Amino acid sequence: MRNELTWVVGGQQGEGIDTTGEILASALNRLGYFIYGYRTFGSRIKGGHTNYRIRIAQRPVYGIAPRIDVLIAFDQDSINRLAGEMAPGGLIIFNGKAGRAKLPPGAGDVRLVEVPMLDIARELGNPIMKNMVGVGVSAALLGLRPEDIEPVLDDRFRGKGGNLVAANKEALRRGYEAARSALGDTADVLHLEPGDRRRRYLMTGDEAAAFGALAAGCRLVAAYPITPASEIMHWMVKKLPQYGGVVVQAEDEIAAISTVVGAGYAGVRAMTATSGPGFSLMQEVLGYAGMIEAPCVIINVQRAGPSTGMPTKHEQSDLFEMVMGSHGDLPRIVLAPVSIEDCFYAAVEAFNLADRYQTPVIVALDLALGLGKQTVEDIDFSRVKIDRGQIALPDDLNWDGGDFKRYRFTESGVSPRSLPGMPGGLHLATGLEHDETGHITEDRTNRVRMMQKRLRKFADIKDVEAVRYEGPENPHVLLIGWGASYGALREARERLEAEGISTGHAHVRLLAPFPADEVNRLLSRATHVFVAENNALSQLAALIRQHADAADKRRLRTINKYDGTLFLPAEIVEPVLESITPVGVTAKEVG
Amino acid sequence: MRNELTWVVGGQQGEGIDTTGEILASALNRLGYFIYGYRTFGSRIKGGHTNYRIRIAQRPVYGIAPRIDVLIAFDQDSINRLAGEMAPGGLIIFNGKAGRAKLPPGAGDVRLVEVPMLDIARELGNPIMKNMVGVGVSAALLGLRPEDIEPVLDDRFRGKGGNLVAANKEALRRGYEAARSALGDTADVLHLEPGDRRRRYLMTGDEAAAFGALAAGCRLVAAYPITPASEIMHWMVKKLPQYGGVVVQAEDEIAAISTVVGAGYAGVRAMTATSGPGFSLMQEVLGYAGMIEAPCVIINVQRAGPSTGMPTKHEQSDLFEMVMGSHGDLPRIVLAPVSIEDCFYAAVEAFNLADRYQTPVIVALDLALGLGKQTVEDIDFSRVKIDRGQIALPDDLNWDGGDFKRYRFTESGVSPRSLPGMPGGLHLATGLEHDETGHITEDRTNRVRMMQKRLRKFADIKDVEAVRYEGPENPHVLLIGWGASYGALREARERLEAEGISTGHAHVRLLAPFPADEVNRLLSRATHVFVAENNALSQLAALIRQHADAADKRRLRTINKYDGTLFLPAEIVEPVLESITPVGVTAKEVG
Amino acid sequence: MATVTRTAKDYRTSAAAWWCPGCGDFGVLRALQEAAAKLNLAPENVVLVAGIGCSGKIGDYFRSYSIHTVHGRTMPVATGIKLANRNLTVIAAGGDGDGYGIGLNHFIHAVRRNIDITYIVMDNHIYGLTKGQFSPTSQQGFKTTSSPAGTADRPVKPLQLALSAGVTYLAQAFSAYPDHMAEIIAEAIQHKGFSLVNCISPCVTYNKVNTYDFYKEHLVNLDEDPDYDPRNYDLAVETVRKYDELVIGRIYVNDTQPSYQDLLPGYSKEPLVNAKLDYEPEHWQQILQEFA
Amino acid sequence: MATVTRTAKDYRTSAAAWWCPGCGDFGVLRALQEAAAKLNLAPENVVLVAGIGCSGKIGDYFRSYSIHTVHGRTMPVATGIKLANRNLTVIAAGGDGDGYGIGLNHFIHAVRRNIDITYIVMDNHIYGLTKGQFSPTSQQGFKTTSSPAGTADRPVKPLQLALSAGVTYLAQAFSAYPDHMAEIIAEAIQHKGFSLVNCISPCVTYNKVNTYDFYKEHLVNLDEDPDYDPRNYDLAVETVRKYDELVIGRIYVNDTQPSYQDLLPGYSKEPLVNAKLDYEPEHWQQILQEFA
Ligand SMILES: Cc1ncc(C[n+]2csc(CCOP(=O)(O)OP(=O)(O)O)c2C)c(N)n1
Ligand SMILES: Cc1ncc(C[n+]2csc(CCOP(=O)(O)OP(=O)(O)O)c2C)c(N)n1
Ligand code: SF4
Ligand code: SF4
Ligand SMILES: [Mg+2]
Ligand SMILES: [Mg+2]
Repeated sequence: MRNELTWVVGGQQGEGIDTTGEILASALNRLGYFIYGYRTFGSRIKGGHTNYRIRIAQRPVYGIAPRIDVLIAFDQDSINRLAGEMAPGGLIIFNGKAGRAKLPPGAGDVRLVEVPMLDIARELGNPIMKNMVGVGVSAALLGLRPEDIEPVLDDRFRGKGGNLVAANKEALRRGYEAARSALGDTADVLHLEPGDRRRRYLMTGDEAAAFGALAAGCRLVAAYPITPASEIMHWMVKKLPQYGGVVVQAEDEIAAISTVVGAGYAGVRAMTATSGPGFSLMQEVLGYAGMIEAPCVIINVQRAGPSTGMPTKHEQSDLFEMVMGSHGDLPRIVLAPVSIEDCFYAAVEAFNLADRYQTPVIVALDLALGLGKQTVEDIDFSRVKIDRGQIALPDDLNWDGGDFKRYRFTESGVSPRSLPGMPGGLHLATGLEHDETGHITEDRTNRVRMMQKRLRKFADIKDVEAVRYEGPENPHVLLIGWGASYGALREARERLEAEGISTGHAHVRLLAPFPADEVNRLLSRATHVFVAENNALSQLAALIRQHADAADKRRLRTINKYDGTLFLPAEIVEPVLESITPVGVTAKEVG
Repeated sequence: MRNELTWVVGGQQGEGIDTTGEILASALNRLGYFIYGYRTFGSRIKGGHTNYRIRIAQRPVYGIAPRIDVLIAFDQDSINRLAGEMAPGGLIIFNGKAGRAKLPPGAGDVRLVEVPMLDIARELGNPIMKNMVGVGVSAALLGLRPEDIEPVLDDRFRGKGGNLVAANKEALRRGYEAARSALGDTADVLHLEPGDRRRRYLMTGDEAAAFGALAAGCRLVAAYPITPASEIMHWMVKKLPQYGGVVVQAEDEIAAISTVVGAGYAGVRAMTATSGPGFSLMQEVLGYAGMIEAPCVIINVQRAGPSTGMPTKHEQSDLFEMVMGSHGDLPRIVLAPVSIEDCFYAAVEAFNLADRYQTPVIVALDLALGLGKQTVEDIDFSRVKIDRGQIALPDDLNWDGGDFKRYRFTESGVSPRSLPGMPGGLHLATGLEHDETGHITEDRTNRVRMMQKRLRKFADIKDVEAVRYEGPENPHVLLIGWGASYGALREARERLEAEGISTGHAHVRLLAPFPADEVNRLLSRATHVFVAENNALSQLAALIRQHADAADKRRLRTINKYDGTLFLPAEIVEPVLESITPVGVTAKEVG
Repeated sequence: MATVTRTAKDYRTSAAAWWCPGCGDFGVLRALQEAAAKLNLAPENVVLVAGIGCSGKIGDYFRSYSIHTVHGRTMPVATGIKLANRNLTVIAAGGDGDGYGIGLNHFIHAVRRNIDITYIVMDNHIYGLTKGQFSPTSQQGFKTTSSPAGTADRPVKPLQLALSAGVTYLAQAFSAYPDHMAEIIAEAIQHKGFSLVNCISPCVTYNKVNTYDFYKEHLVNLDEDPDYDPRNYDLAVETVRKYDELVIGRIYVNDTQPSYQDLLPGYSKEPLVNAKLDYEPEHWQQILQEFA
Repeated sequence: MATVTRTAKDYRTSAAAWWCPGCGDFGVLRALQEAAAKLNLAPENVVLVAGIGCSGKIGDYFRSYSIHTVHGRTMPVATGIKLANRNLTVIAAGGDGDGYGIGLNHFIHAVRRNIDITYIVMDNHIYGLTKGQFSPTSQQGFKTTSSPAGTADRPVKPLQLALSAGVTYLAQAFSAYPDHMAEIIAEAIQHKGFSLVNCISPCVTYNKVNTYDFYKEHLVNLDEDPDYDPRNYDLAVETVRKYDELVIGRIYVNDTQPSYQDLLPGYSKEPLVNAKLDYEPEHWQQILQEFA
């Protein structure tokens, strides 16, 4: 019986492979397992390899595991690609006639069993049912019963015709039986310890962020479709109409952010969601939002760049642009959630910060956070507090018809804003430099004061969790990362600690304004520091060096991965061990 | 008799004030003086204050001087704005009736003389001639004769009707005489030492950069008008047709850079010129150029940001975006010329680097460099060597119809490119990740190799002047700057040396890839380091800290100015003196 | 409040208009102020969304809520504002470069969505603020600083484009006739759906071709033609083409098309800015169950 | 060289087309290959400029110089290439989202410049590659992942827009009839000036409304109408509107307009890529004197 296990299904795109994964994940979630689900797919609609990987555990898991225990392979290609990742003693279920499948050379100690899943589905009259047969097979392998899965089918296919539910249940059962008869009890070692059947939730980071935005009072989304951010718009367009809100599918990303800024200026909480190419297009208007001090939220779900890059692959390489893009001296807030659950909270926070500081706020997701699926224990909705910041009250407004000082010089730098429709609050909002009333001016003294006003608004925000730190006060090794690498770094820390190396893990959550003091303090207490990130230019390390004196090159080493996949814990542990052991240093110094 | 002197003319926009300045500057240039001319203007067409400032010297000058010796004021507003900058004993010539002009309180030891320049022009039948009258007045003050100016009038008004030349000469003479009679010899102290009448050239940085581009073989310009970069397009559109070339005024900046990338891909040296807002719009296509490895040149003439900011005001605040904008890990080259003359050479270099490394190259000007006018001794055209980099020769190409390896993995990272039209060179150029032949792939190994190929192409270019350094080996004080601050820093260094403080001046010319070793070496040899820049976020200092270990916060101090005007030498000298003297530290630590 | 009557003066700000003497934009400003007075609009319920250009400065001179966008983005900013508060009168104004050059894509898409905003283009056939380069509406062969030998580009035809994009209110007016312009702008504001008023607004400084005199000579006023029916789309297309767009008056009016706001599923009938944001945790708990 | 005759096969690359079985884009690819063969174009003298989308992948399958731009920018990239080497045959191809959504501004401006390129829009009324959101040409009320309750937006009308922008060659073709499409594409390529071939190219995966059957039933072939005269602009406008754009064949052809390249002052008659770049220092010294 297993406490933890990784199951994968692989096949061709457009054949419903995802469904297999999603149904199994849902069922497992309901049975009380903790899930981390991750889809590998390509930028095409039908054909080409895809796989869905589920890590199943009895305790929370935050990332993928290195080894596959069970692989349901709908084609030889899936075996070729994944056999190398199989755990010793792992099991591959191959769809098809006996003797047809081949293990690639060097696949090691792996058992290959053939179950004609497609044929069974054909017998049932619908080849696409092979996916449900695959779910049945999986249930058998993992020691579940068809009844454990059926409620998910009820929910999923209900209302799409009674036939469909029954047909799917039949496929499920047939798969289950086929596996039982092919394997007998020879695979019972793969059975899972029973789950606790507690109610938990399974969601992607895109969904969590969208949900957070909705709960935070976001009522307008303007966006342009792009992988891997479209799901945010899709979720919102199902919900917003119930709240009177609106989703505008804009003609491009420039229009999207402009619409959001217009709505934000007029007092509605609004956001856009995009990925690298779209985010690059938004740079000019991002600066504009900063200049007119309009609250707005931009979710950037990063993917592999530069340019169109690898649209369906994970990367964390937009940090520079998020923190330092757009021309001129532009302050902005950049929040990077550390987990799928945190995407919810970060989205809520983003709207509050945007209103409180009257500024654009960027929420930095990455593909693995956005599309990865994870068990969330619960969401604490009492933490959803809506703070609209300083909106002018009637008494603040100039009823005498004089100009309202929309950009009043205040100590905090934040000035109460009026919204269109408020008598007495008339003013000009312009991206040109302006005086307190908004009128355009190039007066030198005003310029300096207005710049300083904008710069001081949130130079030292205190009300944000800036770094999530786990570990001892003065660790020998400090691991630093951001975004979806949280899981790998967390496990790497556990392993290093298990090896007797005192290790800390700092996950940077606030990228701008950068928490220089906090990071500097952490750096100065550690002996060895490693920054692990999914990019080639060590962008987080560069940012740290920009701000923290304790970050000299010799001490700050970087671990980079930019092949489109997530870190595995070993990919952190190994370079750390190699480089802190006197013999041979391989982790790269910051270049 | 004076070796050096600052002359200013001030009045309302749209009334020809510039002409006064330009004609006088031209004449002085021909007489053998060194000129630095700088226009202050606003973002409107007619009305509003404008002034034209000329620093006149017997040795090269690189920036403005703090004090005005002669002011020709066409209105009271000019006096109000500029009287405070007058040198002791300075002279203001006011246009108008005696007794009308007022010196603002505290103007100090300034002499105000009234000459009815407009009335004289009216008498001559054309009020706009007041500018020429003003030139005549100025000639008298500076000890020049009308004949010294007349050749400029001949050149300027020739072909626009013989009448015009004669009328202007008459106005010039009348102004000259009016000033002589108003002043007698009481202002002879302002007369200039005679110039050496050697042939020298007066140009703006925009012109120098455009000229450099033309000489480098740029044959296509696609641009969208924007202050202060439009002049580059204007100059090119006059010249390119003579070389068969073309200027496309695009519908927006995205189209402009896309057209340039298309032309660069097809083998024509092409560029665009823009300023902050346009540069922000170009971010996506900038990354695309990097990904398809298309050579292209972007001149970004910076102005005060963020957003529309102050379009006619100087700033150096696009450094972050130029060096770190666009999503993904995008290598690019950023060159910042150190003087107006250097704009020529940097443009030539940019085209060679773009071709040699098959990459976008950004030439970073700022408003003061772009629109400032300076005497250039000569241009060494023998330095214009055109290096088209690796263009495939027929033998490299695949005549068998197989795929050409456009993106061949080479040691240098640069792969010979084929141009459309070359048989055997067919390939796909795409912003998606691709293999050596250009076909789209997400293969992990290929991805990493392709990223590394792009990143290593010019990670350590050696063939560029990266830092211009002037001063002793181990200075007590090191001043660091970039762009148009060269003049102020150079003079500041001279003054500090004169005070007995050993001072070095490093002007960073290559912003990306950053010359880390060179800068680190300079930093580590100095006791105090000051980075002076025209922005609020200390962007160069941040970049230095990112790359150089010797740049700890305590040692690296920043001097920032962001009111839209250039540094004056004293604005560098004073904080340096204050902060290296034990009592009281005012220069700001990097934040 | 309902008894206040306003005059054009009520829409003047303290800022002095800096346009060159004689600039057509003065006429547009005046017409807009008069139109607002005619409709007795409360300034606080009007948002003027201005572009970047000489024209865009109108935002500093018209007294209302006023927002000056970046170059070319009036349409999506106005869309965001209108959707945020459908009770506001949202008027966009900007130059021909702003609207038909860099901003043309947004313009066409705003037209086809038929969002209820009024767009006033101050068309001077030139880039004024950047000192006289040719614009998308400049005629072919036009000589400017960026086309010293004359342009190669054929001009865009804004009226024809708007018609083919499905505009529901289209008119053209001329700065020299601000009263007529005011009348049209007032009508356009009242139109439910997207309205375009292309205002011919000569640039006296940089455009020596498209002058007041030229237009006075050539413009045909459709409002004075009893045979012209602005509800006839085909006639509009034909007429605009026949006169090479040198017409003023109501060109096309269609009030049978619902506007974008009325078609958006679930979109609040009340101003969205007043929507309830705070819900009890229980409410969100229910939604959370969808993830179980 | 002149004696080589090519067949469609000569324009196939080694990459296998990954479109979904039945995708309309196969038909467009085949038609383009046949058109190229018909004209016997040397692949090295052709540049295919592709957009981003399912459609844009055509650049990987058509054997020629091929450049895949970023989303929406085929027009200006193609313009740069054509101006760099006027002897090349420059063909742009991309989706309806690419061309009429994000890229619409560039499209209109390319049309009005009449630059000599051929633009093939693979119009499936959907965003295919991003998995089925509505596109600018989707009909009003269309239900998709991004419009589960149906769209509020009215569609753009590409043919009408192109006509009003002054297109000089306009045709529409249908993927189900690749021979007809090939004929048209070949003609469009030969046209001097801008040519648009809007190719109706059904998405069998995400668009269940604009299907092959729908089009087979509704499309009217103007080429088969002896009374239709594609040189008559007014007739073209009227016809396209009458059939709500559901026509195929030559819609409008005007070969009296010089193309952009022929109007650009001083622009080299020879390919610009071959222009002399190196001049003696003396030459530049002369220009330097202008600054004296
Ligand atoms: C992105 C961007 N590009 C360029 C500019 C420079 N710019 C300011 S106004 C303008 C065009 C003005 O033309 P138009 O819109 O016709 O307005 P007009 O001045 O003629 O009223 C341009 C190109 C800018 N502000 N932003
Ligand atoms: C700037 C940018 N925004 C968004 C995307 C994502 N994207 C890729 S293809 C596409 C649209 C595809 O639609 P269409 O052009 O009609 O092509 P089709 O797939 O239907 O052939 C989008 C939005 C992108 N690549 N770049
Ligand atoms: S330049 Fe032209 S458009 Fe601008 S204010 Fe002057 S007249 Fe008007
Ligand atoms: S999704 Fe549609 S457009 Fe894309 S390949 Fe499949 S059928 Fe063609
Ligand atoms: Mg204009
Ligand atoms: Mg499409």
